[in-house]
Amino acid sequence: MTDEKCRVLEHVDVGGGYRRLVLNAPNIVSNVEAGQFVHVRVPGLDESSLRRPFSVFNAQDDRLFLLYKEVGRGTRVLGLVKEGDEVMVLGPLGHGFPLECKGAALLVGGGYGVAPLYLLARSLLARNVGPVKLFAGGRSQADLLAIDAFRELGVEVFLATNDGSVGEKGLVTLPLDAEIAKLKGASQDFEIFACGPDPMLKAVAERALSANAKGWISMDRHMICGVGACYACIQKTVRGNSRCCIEGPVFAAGDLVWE
Amino acid sequence: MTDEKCRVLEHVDVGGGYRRLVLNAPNIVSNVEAGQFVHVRVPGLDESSLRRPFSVFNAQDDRLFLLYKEVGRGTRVLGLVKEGDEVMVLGPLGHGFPLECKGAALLVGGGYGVAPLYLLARSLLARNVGPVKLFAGGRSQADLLAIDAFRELGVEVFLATNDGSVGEKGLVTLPLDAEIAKLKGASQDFEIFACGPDPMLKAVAERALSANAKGWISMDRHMICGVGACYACIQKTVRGNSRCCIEGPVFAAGDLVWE
Amino acid sequence: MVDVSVNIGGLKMPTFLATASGTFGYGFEYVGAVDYSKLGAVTAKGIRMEMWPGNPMPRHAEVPGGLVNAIGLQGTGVEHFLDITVPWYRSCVPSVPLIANIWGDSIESYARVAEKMGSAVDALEMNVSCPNVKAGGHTFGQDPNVLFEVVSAVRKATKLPLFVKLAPNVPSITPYVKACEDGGADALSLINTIPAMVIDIEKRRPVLANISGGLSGRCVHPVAVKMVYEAKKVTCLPILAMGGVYDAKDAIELMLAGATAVAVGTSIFTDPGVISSVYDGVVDYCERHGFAAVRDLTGALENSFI
Amino acid sequence: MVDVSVNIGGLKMPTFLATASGTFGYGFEYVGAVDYSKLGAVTAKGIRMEMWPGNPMPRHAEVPGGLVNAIGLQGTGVEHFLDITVPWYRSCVPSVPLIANIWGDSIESYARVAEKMGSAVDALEMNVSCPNVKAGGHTFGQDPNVLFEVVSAVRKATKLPLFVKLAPNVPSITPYVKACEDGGADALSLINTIPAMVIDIEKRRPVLANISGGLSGRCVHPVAVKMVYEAKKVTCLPILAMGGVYDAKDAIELMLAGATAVAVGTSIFTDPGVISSVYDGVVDYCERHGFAAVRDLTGALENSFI
Repeated sequence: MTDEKCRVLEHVDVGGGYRRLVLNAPNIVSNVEAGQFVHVRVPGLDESSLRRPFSVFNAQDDRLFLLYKEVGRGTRVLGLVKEGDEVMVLGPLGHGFPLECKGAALLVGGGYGVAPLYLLARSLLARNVGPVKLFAGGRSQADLLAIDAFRELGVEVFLATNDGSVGEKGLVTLPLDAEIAKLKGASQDFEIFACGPDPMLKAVAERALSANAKGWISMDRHMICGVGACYACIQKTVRGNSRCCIEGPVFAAGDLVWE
Repeated sequence: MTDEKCRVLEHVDVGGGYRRLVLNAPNIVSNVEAGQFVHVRVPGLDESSLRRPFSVFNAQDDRLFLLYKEVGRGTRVLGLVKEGDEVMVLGPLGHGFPLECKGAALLVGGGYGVAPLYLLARSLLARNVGPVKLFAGGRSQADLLAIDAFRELGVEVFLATNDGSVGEKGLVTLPLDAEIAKLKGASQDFEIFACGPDPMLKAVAERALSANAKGWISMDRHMICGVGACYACIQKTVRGNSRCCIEGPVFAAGDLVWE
Repeated sequence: MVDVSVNIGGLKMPTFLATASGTFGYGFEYVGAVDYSKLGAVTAKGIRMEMWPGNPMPRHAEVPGGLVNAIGLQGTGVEHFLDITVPWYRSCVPSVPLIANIWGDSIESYARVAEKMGSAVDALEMNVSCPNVKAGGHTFGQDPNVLFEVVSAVRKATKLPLFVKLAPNVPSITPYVKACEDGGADALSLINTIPAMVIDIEKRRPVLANISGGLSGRCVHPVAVKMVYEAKKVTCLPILAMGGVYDAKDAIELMLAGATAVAVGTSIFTDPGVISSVYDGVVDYCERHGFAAVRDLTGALENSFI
Repeated sequence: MVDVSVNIGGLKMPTFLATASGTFGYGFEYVGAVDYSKLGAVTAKGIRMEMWPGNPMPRHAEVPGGLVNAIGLQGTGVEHFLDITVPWYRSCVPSVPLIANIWGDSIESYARVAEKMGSAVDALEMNVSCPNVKAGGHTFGQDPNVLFEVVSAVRKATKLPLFVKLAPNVPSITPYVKACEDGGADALSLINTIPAMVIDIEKRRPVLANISGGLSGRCVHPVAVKMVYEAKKVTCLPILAMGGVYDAKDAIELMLAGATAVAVGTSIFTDPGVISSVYDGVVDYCERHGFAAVRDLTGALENSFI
């Protein structure tokens, strides 16, 4: 883990309120694992503002890719950062996804929850694990991000939107349930990897547990330090109050205690 | 007095760390008198930062001219304001220079202390008062501001610099004393109008008093409210603790109590 | 139409929004820059019996998120206040009630200035954070027993609605609130500034001539919310809340925590328009959330937190 | 070469700079992001006898200029601390002294955890701002008599340098300082967080699950300077100062006000590099102003203000 001064290589609006931020971050890129995150000091926020955590979307050739949505003051101000600016990035942080997947890897993302799943897909495929399938859900078509990038990796993609603007109309658990049924019918092993809003994660975790499959759930919590020092980003688990930033953000589905 | 939303018409570096800011401010321009000031909410400072007061350099055709030096955080951040930006300007504020000048008007400015003297010169000349003479001092040539503008008004200009880079080498009181001696020798009336650093103001006030001439001294104090509400910008006077923002910034030389 | 009026300790305020003492002069200085129709009361700068010169300069220091001041209660004394200041205020601002903030250096001097005020103003607010000369510089407000005494003495001297402004630097507000209740106060003003100090490290001396001062501004807001919430739990006295109100959200937080009315203060220095924006924002909030009257916001947290 | 070492209440710190409890975990979490050679001590997160789960979520709210937190002292208990945490810290950070911050819910439990610490750590810091279950939620630190008792009890239980961390929300720090002196403390830690509260106006409930929390961050700095200055006037106990230290200027102000050493805290969250920048800036200041040792900054205001 280092606090790396990173130059902004690209910062573009990708529609729907989402942006892609590409940083030159050789130290972090050479160490990051799928599911880990970075903690960004947002230039333009006053100097005493807290950092903001972001999942790592991709890391390749010294370049760190973040995919984020404007959801508050921090991300709104981050949106003003321009190519050539310098940003302090602490990372890589937290425990990511395990890559010893047996059978099919079902990646489930809600909205910008797909962010950590792209590097995961790449990492799994690099280990010849799979097949890797993506289930992406969102309110509308604009909330389904980077789908083509997944397809280019050779990932089979299943989509669902609340408004039916693309894919199945409804929750992402619709296509997921169908696939689980198919795999179980064929007695095939699978593991589930998920990131997204809490209700989706809870639903996915329940499916993993009831299918007796491994489920890996990446939790999104407000953080202060990002390194395990402050104990602000707590998730209840079977081991008590765990820190999302260090015991997580990825937890085994069976370890999570939902409130 | 109004809090006027003003568009920036021009904002240029005039050398030596000084800048000219021109604002569209029809309300303030139509009411301002020489020696008054405006209280500026600096865009870019966080929203709870105090305003910064600036003398009015000129006011003409809806345009308000400020001449200022970067001396701290407020003026540094103000320097980032760009043409087309909007700035909240409270004014006009305070009591300016009286214009019933008998005899010669000796205007004495130190550094950006010339700022309120330009509108004063224009106002005096418009009343056919005079002659108007400017005595401008500074550390070096770069600290002598807007001299040509005064000359274009027909003001006779006397310069002094600490380093002798232009005008007399020494304090601005050198040419001032010579002029006072000349006027007294000729039994001519005069009044002195001054703005600049405290030691200069004190020296000028003493000269006015010992010459039995009227002296009008514009004090520069850190301010909070600018309108007489907070009592932070106190100058000791024969009437007790007076507020520079409302009893001042221009005081009669004989009223000031120097500490 | 949301009803914006409130009655706080017998003072009828046409709106819920006041100005905090020391931040709005004697009420008329901001004419031209402020929409007075949105104000429910003006609290004047502190007044004692006699003229008082205040502290030497410098009197203030800007700090990140706030302002440290030690103006030192400069004022012309109560006679000038009644003869000149109040009539001038009434002529400039005919429709906004005036709260006089009073102080003294002895219990007797508090009572005298309160009595002298008669009914020339609409309410009194006691500043009890100034030193009691008999108690070696301790403030009247830091000891609940002394606080009770000074409030009782002022209560006997005035029939006006009586506010007591309390300091936030206490372990628990409860004994102070009780002292105000027992002394006969009609309302509480919360909070005064937080004791603070700034040092010029190049000169190696305090920035303020008074050495230390009081911290106000945006950053004290969460401290004010806490104090109002704690006070409301132990008293039925209505609360006029102030402390870092820069926008409508800040004001609404204080009202939900238990305040009946809210004052803007240090924020006025940056933006006199804060009076309009806070007023408009609170009214808009009431409309959006179905509150027929601003007074219904007082203490209107979800049941479990009341 | 400026001598950066200080001795504070018997604790030899290789540098004048520490970390504040609760902001730096158990000292090893920031390895890789912090230059530990610039630290004179690490103060670990609060530890009591038994495991403690801390507060429910949410545990923090960002506010302008600061942070309100109610983590609630989550911790694994002293045995795990001594068996696992301290050895791991010593292996990761071999050369920086470790101060254990301790707390309890009774006077006896404070003494027990202090005794249990033995000499495994280099000093103890008492958090006296947690509730005394016997006193209905009042904190140990809010009553000078109780404070004296708990400090005395811990003093008897340990030979380690003993720091007591005091709360800033008091009318006068003097009786609390005296209680620490009389109880046998070796040093004071000033200041703890300021009680504060944030309300979500859309949900009409407190943001923190604990309802209220403690304010820290840049904005509390002038409050810390004032408290250190006031404490220094009445005690010879050395002071470890913390509260809003974001740059070297902030640290120097606290030392000029009377602190022997300074801790960074909330600022680390934004910038772990603050440890280097504060250290470097203080050393540079000493060089520029001709101070041979950082310890010479302590109370080094111009004569008239001492």
